[in-house]
Amino acid sequence: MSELLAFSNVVSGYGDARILHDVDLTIGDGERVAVLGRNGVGKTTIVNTFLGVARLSSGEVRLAGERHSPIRHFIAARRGIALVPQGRRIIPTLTVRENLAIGGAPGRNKPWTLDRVFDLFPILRERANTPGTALSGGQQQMLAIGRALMSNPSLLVLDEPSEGLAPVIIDELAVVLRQLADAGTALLLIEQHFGLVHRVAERYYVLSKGTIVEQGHLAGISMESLKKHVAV
Amino acid sequence: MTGIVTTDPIVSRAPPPRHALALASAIGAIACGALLAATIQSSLMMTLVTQAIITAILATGVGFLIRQNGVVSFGHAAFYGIACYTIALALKLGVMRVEFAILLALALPTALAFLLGLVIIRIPGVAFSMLTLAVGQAFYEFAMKARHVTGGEDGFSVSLPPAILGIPTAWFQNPHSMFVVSWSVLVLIIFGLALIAASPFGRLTVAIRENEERARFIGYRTTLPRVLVLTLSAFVTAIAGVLFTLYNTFVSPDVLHWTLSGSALIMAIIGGPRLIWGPALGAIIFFFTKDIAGDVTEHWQGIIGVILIVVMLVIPSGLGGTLAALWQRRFGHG
Amino acid sequence: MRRSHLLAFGLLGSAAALVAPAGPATAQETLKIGVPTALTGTYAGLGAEAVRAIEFAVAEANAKGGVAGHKVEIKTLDTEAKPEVARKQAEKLALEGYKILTGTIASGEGLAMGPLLARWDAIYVSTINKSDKLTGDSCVPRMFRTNHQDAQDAAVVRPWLGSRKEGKWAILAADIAWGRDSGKSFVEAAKVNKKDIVAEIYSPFGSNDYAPFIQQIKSSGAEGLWVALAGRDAINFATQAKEFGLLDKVFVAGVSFVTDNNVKTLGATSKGIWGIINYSSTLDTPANKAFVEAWKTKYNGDEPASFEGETYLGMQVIFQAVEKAKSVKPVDVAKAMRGGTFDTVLGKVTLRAEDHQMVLPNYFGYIGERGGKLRPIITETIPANVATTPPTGTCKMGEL
Amino acid sequence: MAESHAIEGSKLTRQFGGFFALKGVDLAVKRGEIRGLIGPNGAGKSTLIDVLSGRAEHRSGTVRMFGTDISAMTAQQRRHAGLARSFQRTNIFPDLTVIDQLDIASRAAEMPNIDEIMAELNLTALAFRRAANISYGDQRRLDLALALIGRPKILLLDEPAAGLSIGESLELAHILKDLAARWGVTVLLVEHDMEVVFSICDRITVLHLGAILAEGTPDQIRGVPEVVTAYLGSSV
Amino acid sequence: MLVQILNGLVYGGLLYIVSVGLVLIFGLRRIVNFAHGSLFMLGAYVGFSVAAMGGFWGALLAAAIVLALVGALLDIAILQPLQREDPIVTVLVTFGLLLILEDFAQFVWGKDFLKSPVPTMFSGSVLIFGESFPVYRLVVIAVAALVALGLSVWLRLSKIGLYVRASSADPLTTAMQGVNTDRVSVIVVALGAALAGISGTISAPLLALSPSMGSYILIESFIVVVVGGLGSFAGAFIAAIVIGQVHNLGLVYVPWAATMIPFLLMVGVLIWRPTGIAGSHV
Repeated sequence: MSELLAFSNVVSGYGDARILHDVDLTIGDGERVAVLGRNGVGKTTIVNTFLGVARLSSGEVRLAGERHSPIRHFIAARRGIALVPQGRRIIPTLTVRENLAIGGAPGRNKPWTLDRVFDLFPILRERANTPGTALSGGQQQMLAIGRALMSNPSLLVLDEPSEGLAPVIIDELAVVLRQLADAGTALLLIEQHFGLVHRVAERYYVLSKGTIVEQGHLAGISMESLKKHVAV
Repeated sequence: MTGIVTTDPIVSRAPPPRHALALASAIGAIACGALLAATIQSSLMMTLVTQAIITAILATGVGFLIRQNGVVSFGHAAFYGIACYTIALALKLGVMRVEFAILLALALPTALAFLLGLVIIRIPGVAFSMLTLAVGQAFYEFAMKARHVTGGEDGFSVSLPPAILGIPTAWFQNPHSMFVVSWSVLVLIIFGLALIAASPFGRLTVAIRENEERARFIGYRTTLPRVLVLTLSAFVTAIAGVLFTLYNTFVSPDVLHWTLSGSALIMAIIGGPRLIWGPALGAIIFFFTKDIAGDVTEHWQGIIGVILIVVMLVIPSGLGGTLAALWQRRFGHG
Repeated sequence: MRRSHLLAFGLLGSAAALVAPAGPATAQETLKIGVPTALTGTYAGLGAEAVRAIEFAVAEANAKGGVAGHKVEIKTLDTEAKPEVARKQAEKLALEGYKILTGTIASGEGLAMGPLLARWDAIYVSTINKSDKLTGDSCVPRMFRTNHQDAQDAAVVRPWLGSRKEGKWAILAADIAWGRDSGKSFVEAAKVNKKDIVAEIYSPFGSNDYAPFIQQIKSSGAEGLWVALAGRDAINFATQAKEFGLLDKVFVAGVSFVTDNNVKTLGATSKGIWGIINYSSTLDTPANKAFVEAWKTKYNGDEPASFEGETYLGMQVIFQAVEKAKSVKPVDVAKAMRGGTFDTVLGKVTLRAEDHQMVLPNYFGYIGERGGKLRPIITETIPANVATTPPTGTCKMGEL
Repeated sequence: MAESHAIEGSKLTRQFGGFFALKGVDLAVKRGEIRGLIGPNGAGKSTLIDVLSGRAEHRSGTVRMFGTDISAMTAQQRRHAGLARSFQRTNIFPDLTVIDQLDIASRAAEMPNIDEIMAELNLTALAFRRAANISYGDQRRLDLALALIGRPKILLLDEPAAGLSIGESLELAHILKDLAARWGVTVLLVEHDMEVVFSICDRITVLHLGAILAEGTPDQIRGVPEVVTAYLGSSV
Repeated sequence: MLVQILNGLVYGGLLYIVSVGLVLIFGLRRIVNFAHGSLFMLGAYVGFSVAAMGGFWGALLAAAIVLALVGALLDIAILQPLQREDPIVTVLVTFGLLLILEDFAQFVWGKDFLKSPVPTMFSGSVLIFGESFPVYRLVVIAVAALVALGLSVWLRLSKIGLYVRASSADPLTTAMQGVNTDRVSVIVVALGAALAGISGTISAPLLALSPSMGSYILIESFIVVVVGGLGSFAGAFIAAIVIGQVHNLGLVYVPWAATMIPFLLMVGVLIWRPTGIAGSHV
C-alpha cells in the first residue's frame, strides 16, 4: 500500500494563531480514513494547510511521497487529490454541468466522465442545465462530490459533507461514499457526524484542540471516548 | 447606568507628553522652514519647493481619506478645483471681498464633500473610486462648458486686490514668503490631522475602516464618521486649492481634471498613506522627480512610469511606510 | 512616532539644499531664449514644430556670429500644453536666466504666464496663441504676439464669404472659446453677406465620433460648411466626413482646419478644402523664398509648415529687437519690440504699441498640389491694414 | 407581559433561497441565566444569534428584550439598549491598539469601565499592543472584552472558545461564569466545547436543522437520546 | 433619427470592443487597468504600421498578437507578483505603464498625428434609410457583434472559457479542481489586451492616431464597464450600446449637457445599484 497523503509533525495556523499542533496523519492507497472532532478543533485547518490557505510553520506535508509546498493550489489536484470543500463552494455563475466540467483536468486518462458522474447521481443529469446554486443542500453536496470525482482522484478529501443535511440524505451520502470506496478511491472524511463515519471509514483519528488524541480502527472504537470528543 | 465602578486607572490613556512633543516638532518644523527661506537665496529653488508643498497639501488630503476610510478617491481634483474657481470667480464677478471669497472657497468644497458623502460613502471599493472619478469629471466638463464665466479651456487670471487680510498680496506671490506660508500651513495640517487621527474620532474611523460591522455592534453609527472624514479630506484639499490660486493667480479646467486626482493619488501611495505625513513626502519626491526628469529629457513620462512601477514592486507600502518600518525596527515600537 | 515628523522635515531641508543651483546666471553676453512648449500629449506635434523653427533660427543666427554679437542659447521644457504646467516651466526657465520666452501652444498657457512676467523679469512672445484676450483684456506690457489673432482671421472671412456663390451655410466648430468665437464671427459675416446659416454646431473638444454632427450637416441642406476645428478634432472630423461623402458634396472651408501638419496626416482627404492660411511656404516674398530654401537644405527637402513659418517669424522679430536694443535684457528688448517695424518672411510688419499685436497680412486659399506635394495654395492676399482690425480698446497697456 | 424574559425570540424564521436556516424557533432566556445553545454544524445556531443581535434580518417572528419588541431596531440601537455580542470568527480591529479599541467601545457604551474589563480579561499588559500583534487567545479575549464594555445586560456569545487550547477554554469559562454572576448578565452561549457548556450553563437548548430539538438542564440534555443521535448519526 | 441611431450603434460597438477587454481583466484580476487606453493606442499604431504591408486583416492579426504578448508579459511580470498587495498598488502600476507606453509610442511613431486609410475592400458607402452610410462603419458594428458573439461562445462552450468563468467567480475552488489558474490569468490578460489592440486597429481608420489617443477613450470605457457591472460581459454589452446611443442622441438633442450625461448616468446607476446593471462584484 503506497502512501497518498501524509502529515508529519505539522504545526500550522493563521497569522499568529497556531491551530494544529504536531499532527501526524497518513492515508494510503484505497484506504478509508476519518478525522473526527467537534467544530473548532482544527479539522478544516488540515485541509487548509495542504491548500496553503493556512500557514505551515513546521513539519511537512507529503503528496504521493513528494514534499508538497502548498502555494499553487492546482498541484494537489494534479497529484490525484480532490477536495469536497466545506460549504460545497458551488460556483454560482455556472450550471450543474459546467460545475462538473471544471474538474475534468486535461491530459490524463479519465476513468471518470460526465456520464459516469451522472449515472452515479441521476438527479444531476436531470438538472444538468440549472445553475448549481439552485439545487437543494443535498443535491449540492452530490454536485461537489461529482465535481471532485471529475479530476479522477486517487484520494477524495471530504470536509464536513454532512453539514446541514437531513438524516435521510446523510444515509444516501453514506451509500455513495461506500460505492466509491469499493471502486478503489481512497477517502479522507473530515466529520463530526459519527453515523456517516461509522458506515464509511475503516480507520479514524480523533482531533481535539488541534492535536490527534486518539486513533485506531473503527471496529475497536470506544463509545465513551467518542461521546467525549464528538458528541454531548 | 448605575453603579459605575471608578477604579483607579491602571494605565493612563493618551499621555500628554506625546501631544507636547508633536506640538514642539510642529513649531520646530515651522521655524526650520522660516530659517530655510531666510538662508536659501535662489528664487528658483524656493518657487519649486513652494509648488511642491502646495501639491503636498493636496496629496495629504487624498492620503487622509485612504488612511482613515480605506477608500481611494479619483475625484479630489473636484474639491481642489472648486476652491480655485470659487476665489477666481468671486473676484472676477466682484461679488465679495477676497477674504470672504477665500472662506467660501474653503466652505464650498467642504459642503459638497459632506453632501456627496452622505450619498456615496456607503458604496464600497472600486465603485466608490469610479463614482468620485465621474463626479470630478462632471465638474471638469462643466467648467469647460460654462465658458462665459470660466473662459473654458483657456482659463483666466485671477485679479487679486493689493492686500488680503491686511497682508500685501505680493507676499503670497513671492516664493520666499509663500514658502513660509505654505510650509507652515502644511505643518499645521499634518499636526492637526495627527491630533484628529489620535483623537477618539480618528480612532473610531480607523476602527470602522478595519471592521465596519464590529463598529456597529459596539454601538456606533458608521456612516456619519466616514462622511466627516471625506469632508475633512476635502477641506484639506480645498486649502491646497486656495494656496495654489493665491500663488498662481490663474485657473484653468486642468485643476479639475482626473489626471490631477490621479497624480495626487500616485503621490499619496508612493509616500505611504498609513502615515499622516507620508503623502506629503511622496508629493515632494514626485514633484522633484518629475521636474528633474523633465529637465533631462523629453521622455520624462517613460522615466516616471518606470520609477513608479519599480517603486511599487519593491516597496508596495510606500516610502513613508518603509521609513517608518525601518525606524521602528531601529528604535523599537513607539 | 511623533519624532519621525522631525526626521522627515530634516531630510526635506537637506534635499532642498542639495538641489539648489550654484548661483545666479552669469553669462550676460548670451541671448537666452526659453521655450516652454508641448513635448508630450495631444499637442506634442505642434510643440515639435515650434522647437524645430526656433532651433533653425538659432542655428542660422549663431552661424552668422550671433545676434548683435550675442551668442544665442535655448532651453526647452515640456508644458504638456497645460496652463498650470506652462506657468511652472516658464518660471523655471526665467529664473534660470532664459528670460525671453516663446513657443507655447495653447492660448491658456500664454494667459497663465502673462500676469507673472513682471515678477520673473521676463518677456513672452507668442507665435502660436490665437486668443484675442492675449492682446485684449489680458494684455500686459511684457507680452507680445507676432502671429495672427482670432480677430484677424475673422476679419478676412467677411470679404471672402461675399465672393462665394453658396447661399446656405453650416458651421461646425469646437465647443471651446476659440471655436465659439470663430462660429460667432462667421454668423456675423453671413448676415452681412446675406447668407443663410442652416446649422450651427459646436462639437465637444476631443470628440471621437463626428458622425452625429456629419448627419446633422447633411440633413441641414447646407451648400457650404465652415469648420473651426484644430488638431486631433480636425483630423477626426475630416476623415469621417470624407467617409460619409460630406467633403465631396459640400463646399468646405475653415480656420486652423487644414494646416500643413493636418494636410500631412490627412493626405488626399484634405485636397480642395479652403481655409484661412496664416503662413504658407508658397508665399511669394524674397525673404520667404530664401527662408524656404535654407529650410529645405537643412531638413532634407521638407518645406516649413505653417506653425514653423510663424514661429520663425517670431524669432526674426526677437532677433531684430535685440539688435535694435543692443541688449539682451528683457526690458530693453521689449522696448525695442513695442511699436517696432521688422523685416520678416511676410515682408515689413509692425508690432502695434497699443496692444502688442503684430499687424500682419492674412491669406485665403485651398489645399492643392504644388511640386508633387499637397500644400496650402494662396489665392487671395488680404493686406495688413484690412486684415488687422484696430485695437478694440479692451487692452489697457501699462508701462514697462 | 406577565414575566418578561431577558431575551425572547418567538417564531423566528429565516430562509436562504429554498433553505430554511431557522424554522419557527421559540427561545426565551430568563434574567441572569446562562443559556447554552448547541447542535451540529449547520443547525442554525449562528443564524439565531445573528437574528437576535440584528445582524441578519428574519423573515417572520419577533425578538423581545425585557418584554419590548426590538425587531425593528438596528444593531447599534440594540447595543445601546444593552444587548452585546461576540463573533465566531475573531472580530476585532487589527490595526488599533487594545486600549484604543476598548476606549472606542466604552465611548459608545458611555461607560468608561475599560480598566475593569482589561483586568478581568487579563488584557492590561497588552494595552498598548496592536491587536494584530497579540496572540490568538488574547484576540479572543479582546473580542469578548469589546462585547463586555459597558456591562451589557444581555450577552450573545458565538463560540468564544473556538480555537483555544483546553486550558484557555476553561479559564474563559470561569471568567464568564464569574462575570455573569457578579454583574447579573444574561448570557446566550453558542459553543462546541461541551466541557465549557456543561460546566457553566444553567440550561441548554439543542438546535438541529433550524428547529429546537430539546431544551433543559445539562443533566436532562445528557439523557435525551435524540440529542445523541443528532450528533452521532442515526445508526448508532 | 434612424441614421443617428445607427451611428450610436457604431460608437457603442467601438466602445464595447474596447471595454470588453477591461471587463475580462477586471473579472479575473479585480484590477482597474488604467493602461487599457494605452493598449488601445498601441493596437492602433501596430495596425497602422502593418496595414501598409499586410493589409487590414494582417494588421488586425498583428495587433492582436503583439498586444496579447504585451498582456501576457504584463500579467506575468507585474500583476502576478502584486496579486497579494492592495489593489490600489496595481492600479498605480497600470498608471506607470500608461506613461511608459505613451512615451514609447511617441519615440517610435513620432509626435505628429497619423491616420490609417479605410481598407479598400470596405471603402465606399451603401444606402440605408435613403442616406448613404459608410460601409466601414457597418464593418465596425459587425466586428463588435462578432466579438460579442465569439466571446460569449468561447466563454460558454470552450474549456478555457469555462475555466475563465469559474476562476472569475471563485479562483480557489477552481484551482482545487486542478485548473492552473495562473495560466488562466495569463490567457485572460493577454486576451483583454488583444481585444484592446483589435479595437485600436478597428478605430485607426476613423480616428487620428497620436500617443495620447488612449486618454480620449479610457474614461468612456470605464463608464461602460462600471455601468454594466464590473466583470459582467452582458452588462458591458448593454451599457456600451446604451452609452453609444445616449452619447450620440445627447450631442444632437441636448448639446449643452451632452458631455456630462455619461458621467451623470454612471453616478445614477451606481447609486441605484453599486454593482452596476448586471454585476455581482463591487
